[in-house]
Amino acid sequence: MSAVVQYAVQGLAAGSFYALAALGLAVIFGVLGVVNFAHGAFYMLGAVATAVLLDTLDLTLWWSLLVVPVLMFGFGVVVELLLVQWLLRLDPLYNLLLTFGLTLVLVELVKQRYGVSGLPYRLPGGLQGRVDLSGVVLPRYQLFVLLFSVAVCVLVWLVMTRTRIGMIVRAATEKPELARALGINVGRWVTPVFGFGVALAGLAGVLAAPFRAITAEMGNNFAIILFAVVVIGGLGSIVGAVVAGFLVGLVEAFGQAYAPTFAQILIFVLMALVILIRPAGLFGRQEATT
Amino acid sequence: MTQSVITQAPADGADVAVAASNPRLRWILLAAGLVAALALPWFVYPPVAMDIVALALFAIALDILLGYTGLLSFGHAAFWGSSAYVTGLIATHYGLPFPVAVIGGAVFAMILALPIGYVSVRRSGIYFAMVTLAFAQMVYFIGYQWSDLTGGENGLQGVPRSFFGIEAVETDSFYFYYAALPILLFGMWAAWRIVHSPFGRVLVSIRDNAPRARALGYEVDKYKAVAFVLSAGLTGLAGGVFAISHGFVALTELHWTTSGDVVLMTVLGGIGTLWGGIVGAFLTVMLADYLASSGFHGIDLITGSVFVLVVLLFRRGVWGTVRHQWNSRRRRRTTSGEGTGR
Amino acid sequence: MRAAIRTRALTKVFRGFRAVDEVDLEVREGSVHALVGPNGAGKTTLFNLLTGFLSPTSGTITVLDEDVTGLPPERVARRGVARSFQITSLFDTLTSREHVELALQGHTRHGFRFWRSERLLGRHRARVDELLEQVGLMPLADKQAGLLAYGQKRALELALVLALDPPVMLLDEPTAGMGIEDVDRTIDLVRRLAAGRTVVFVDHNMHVVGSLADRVTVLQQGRILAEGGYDEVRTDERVITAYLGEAEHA
Amino acid sequence: MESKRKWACASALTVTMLLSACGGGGPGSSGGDFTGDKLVLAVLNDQSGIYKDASGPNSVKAVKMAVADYQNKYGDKAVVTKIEVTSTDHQNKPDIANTKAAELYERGGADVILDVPTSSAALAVANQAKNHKKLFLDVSAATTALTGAQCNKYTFQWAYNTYLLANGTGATVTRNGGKKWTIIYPDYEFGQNMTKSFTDAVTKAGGTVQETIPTPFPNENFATFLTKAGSGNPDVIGTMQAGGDLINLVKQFNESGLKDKGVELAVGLMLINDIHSLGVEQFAGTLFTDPWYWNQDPEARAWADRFLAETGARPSFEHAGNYSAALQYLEAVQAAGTDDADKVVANLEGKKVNDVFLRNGEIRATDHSVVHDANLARVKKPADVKEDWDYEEIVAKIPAAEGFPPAEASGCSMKP
Repeated sequence: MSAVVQYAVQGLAAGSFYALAALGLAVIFGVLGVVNFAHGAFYMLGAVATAVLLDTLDLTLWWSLLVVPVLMFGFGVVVELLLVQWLLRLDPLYNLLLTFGLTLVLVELVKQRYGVSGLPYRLPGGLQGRVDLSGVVLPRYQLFVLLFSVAVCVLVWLVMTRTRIGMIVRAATEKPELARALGINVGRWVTPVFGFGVALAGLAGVLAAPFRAITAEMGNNFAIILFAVVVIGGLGSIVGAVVAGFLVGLVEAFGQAYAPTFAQILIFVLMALVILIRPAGLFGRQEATT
Repeated sequence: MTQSVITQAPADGADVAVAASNPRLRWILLAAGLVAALALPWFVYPPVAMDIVALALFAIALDILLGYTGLLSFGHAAFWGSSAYVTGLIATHYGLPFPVAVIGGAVFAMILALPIGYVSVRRSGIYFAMVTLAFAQMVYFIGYQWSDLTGGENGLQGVPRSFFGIEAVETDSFYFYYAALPILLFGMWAAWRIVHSPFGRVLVSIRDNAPRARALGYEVDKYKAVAFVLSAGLTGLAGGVFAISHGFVALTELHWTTSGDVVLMTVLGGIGTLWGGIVGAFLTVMLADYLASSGFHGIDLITGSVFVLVVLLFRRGVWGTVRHQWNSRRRRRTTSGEGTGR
Repeated sequence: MRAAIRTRALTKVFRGFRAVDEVDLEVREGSVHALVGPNGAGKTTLFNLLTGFLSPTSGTITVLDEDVTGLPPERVARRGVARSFQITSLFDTLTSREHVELALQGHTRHGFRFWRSERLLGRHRARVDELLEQVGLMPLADKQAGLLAYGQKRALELALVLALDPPVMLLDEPTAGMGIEDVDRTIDLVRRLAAGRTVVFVDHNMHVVGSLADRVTVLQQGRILAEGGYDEVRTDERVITAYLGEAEHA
Repeated sequence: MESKRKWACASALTVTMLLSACGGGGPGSSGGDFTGDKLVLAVLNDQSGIYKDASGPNSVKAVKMAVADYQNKYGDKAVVTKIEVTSTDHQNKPDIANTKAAELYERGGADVILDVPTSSAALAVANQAKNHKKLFLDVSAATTALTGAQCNKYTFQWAYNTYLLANGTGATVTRNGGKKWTIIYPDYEFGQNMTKSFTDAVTKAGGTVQETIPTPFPNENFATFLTKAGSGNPDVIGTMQAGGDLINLVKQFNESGLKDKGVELAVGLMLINDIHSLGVEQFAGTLFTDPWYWNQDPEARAWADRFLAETGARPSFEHAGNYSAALQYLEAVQAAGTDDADKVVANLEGKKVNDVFLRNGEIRATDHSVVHDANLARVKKPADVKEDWDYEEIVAKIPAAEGFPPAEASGCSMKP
């Protein structure tokens, strides 16, 4: 029994990364209509920045959790202004292709600058060690990741529901026709929202730094699973992205525990099932028939 | 959600029918292309020449979906790679002449495309791209783990090149090129036939405006699925020849980067042009070949930048731009009253 | 006389908003039936429901006594219901001729013939010419739709609907954005086409409604407000109130 | 010449399809002892991808060092004066490796190809070597297939193979007290094979493998697997992960608390460059097989000093392996007096060798596996590191006879 609880918590902790990053992906998609292929690369940059900041400026994880998302926000804004915005009026596939190319460039640049083996990172003392929750022993950091990302998701949710900006973004994401009807000008929020989504991916990267290999390629596989996550959750849905993120984490963990050979395939099977039964995703808005 | 249409704005789209509008030009182009294909191995190392033509068919097959149906498949490596494996397995275990093995591979690719296509075409546009990518990744994992069959990461080695006992073809890649070329040219012809058939007309209408096509009574999903399967079959032909040409199959053929590479070729050459696939494949393969011994390391830096630049600045691609220039010059010369009639 | 279209308690709810609310509509076979109502009354939603582009939240739809509730658009189209679109909806890279050929082929299975030349479509030539002639597009037969003027596009829309030769035609604002001359020409055209068919159309132009419709159904906020002959409806007080409220927008 | 003949043939072919008329044609020999009067050593490896640091450009430099040493040693007596070293980047793509190998043999005048990381690429190159009857000295690829089912007369595996990695670590650690094992391995060919070798080695040395846990590849999250592995209270967790997955696993192992409980981590393959990039802290205490360590003895260290001066880095075993392979090839050419592949192979086969890299080395004739003593190493604690690149403590020697599979067991048959 305690093993099941342990797998569940581990699954949710692994799902935290997906949830945070998918949240960013969903918001970007909602407001810009862009599927950001480079999301995995931004996740990678978040982790690399964390490692580099520790190495050069001795910034610990606590600082990185603050600083890196801000940096990534700035980077996202630059990317949006320099590249993404020029294609917003065209078919969204062009931005998919653009961000795909951007991914190749970013990964290669990191490889050239920081090598292929990866970067070192040390966990701050306060987060080392384990906690014992009545028989279920968990690394303290894993628990931290889980609680922290749930807190971030809740915070984002509060911003989305309680602030004017949040309402606008949510309206644009989930009810575009309503946003249009209300005459909300989403235009000036496009750039900051892209930055915000990138910052979330970067934040997931910061959280990954102490626990995962920080390499140029770390975002590649992550991005593909992320796509499965948002297809499962429904691209137009903020809640869907978060829930599907945690769900995929759970599927992964239990798959690994009980059917390791099929753990990775399971996620894609789940995706196929969702498409067959609910094409718009678990929480997706039913599109007008294509 | 706007319907996904990866074409130019209508005013630019005006050249789509033009290649067909000048039959003489078309014959000249065809003849030139054929001569180029026959002459290629004299100027390029024959195995590299084979790669170019095989990848050109791959890009063309992708263009049936991307350029003519408006579907971006980011998972075509699944068909390319699985056909390569099946071709390799048939050639290895049954010792059949390679064209037979290649056809076997292509048939398998089509069979694989059936369920994947059935599920994927339920989503269009961006979703389609993501879903195909995810499925291809699934196929990749299966290839990785089923090492009894695929050889895992060691690859399927020692695929023979059996061809009716004709030794020149079996051992010399120069002659092999000419033996395999007809298969690939057939594939290209088939792609051209599909695009310029009643079926192709429906595909274009789906690309331009799927709801309208439905209102005309067309079962859009079925058409998309058939296009998907046909595209997978042609991709399979190319992948099979590629496997025989190299004499082995590696897992990279199933990897998503292979899907990305072929999308690049298609976009670079020009979406919705067919000829663009050939141009794109030529440029991409020659670049990789050149970089291998150039001392510059970091091919993705170039590939990625090219992608970004093409998408930002030359969305017509190389061939598309050339054709556009040609047509606008021609339009200026002829009087507008003639229209673009055929 | 049997009903070409009959709906029973047809309802469509979008996230709590009842766009079409318990509508019982009956369109007699062979009649020309107009749907009118202020913006947001649910006319286009109703059209989308009737043609399968939306599936209803509840209620049923029958076309010529056959249940078509929940069928996809292409199946509804094959049951003999053809529609035009309010916002011009064409294939930008195809020529007018190619459009009509495509529409003529829609009924057949020939669309799957990927091994044949598209010249096969030339078999429809006579009929294509006839249809293009009818809507006055013959001189522009080989021009790409994306390059046509607005009125020409509307005409091509009609040609497409005609090509399907449907027992039931649904026209969504056939005269929207047209100049007076074009409007009159279109009225003539629709009147000619209506012979032997059932036509349902939406239009804001009361002149069009008045000259074409045998019967008029007035929708408001997703419900049927009134129904009857044109003159009957025109003088209905509820309708006047509804339209007066709308007047400043009109 | 050759191309003219082809031109004529192919022109005929395009017209009449007289395919069979144009067969045959041997390699164009210039008549001397050396084709083109020179010797070409072609290094074909990954200069840009994940194998760049461990081998990559510095392997080319190592080969150049070998050429210089050969020329210094023989001076005027060298049988060939013109020696070229070329470098080709296979971009970690097996297709490109394959095509480039053929091109190097056919058109680049290459007498030998060296290195070639990634097993699928190396196996393809081995095939090209066989077809072109030219040499291939594999250094970086570890698959046992090269000296087993897919061995051939012209291919040698110089530095190591998966059997060595598994057997060395498995047997030695068990003998040193780690009796109860749990193995975590990536579920693909390499991982499956190594797990088999590992299990054999552990059992033979008197230990038990309680559980083997397959994992997906690539994989970021090992928490579940580690929980499972830890539940059996093993002495040692053996892992066959490599690259980024290995780092993922080690990081998560460190946090899992298993280390504090005294569970050791034994790794199949680890490269000194990984330790260098990531710091010893993460890996401290980890056991692994190192076929060669730059500070294992004064001779190795002396060469490593030269290498450092040349490249600015300490050599990995792959760099040293490339040096050794190039040097022994040149020695064999010197002895044979020609670059004729068959004669060079005859000279190499069965030779007992000692050099900077090979200790008690033997170039086995039966399967062309170059066997030699290797090391079981432990990653040092940060406090014990005395200089840059001083990361390993040699725990035990793994004698050649134990580290490598017996020749009879290889399944290699040289007959074409």
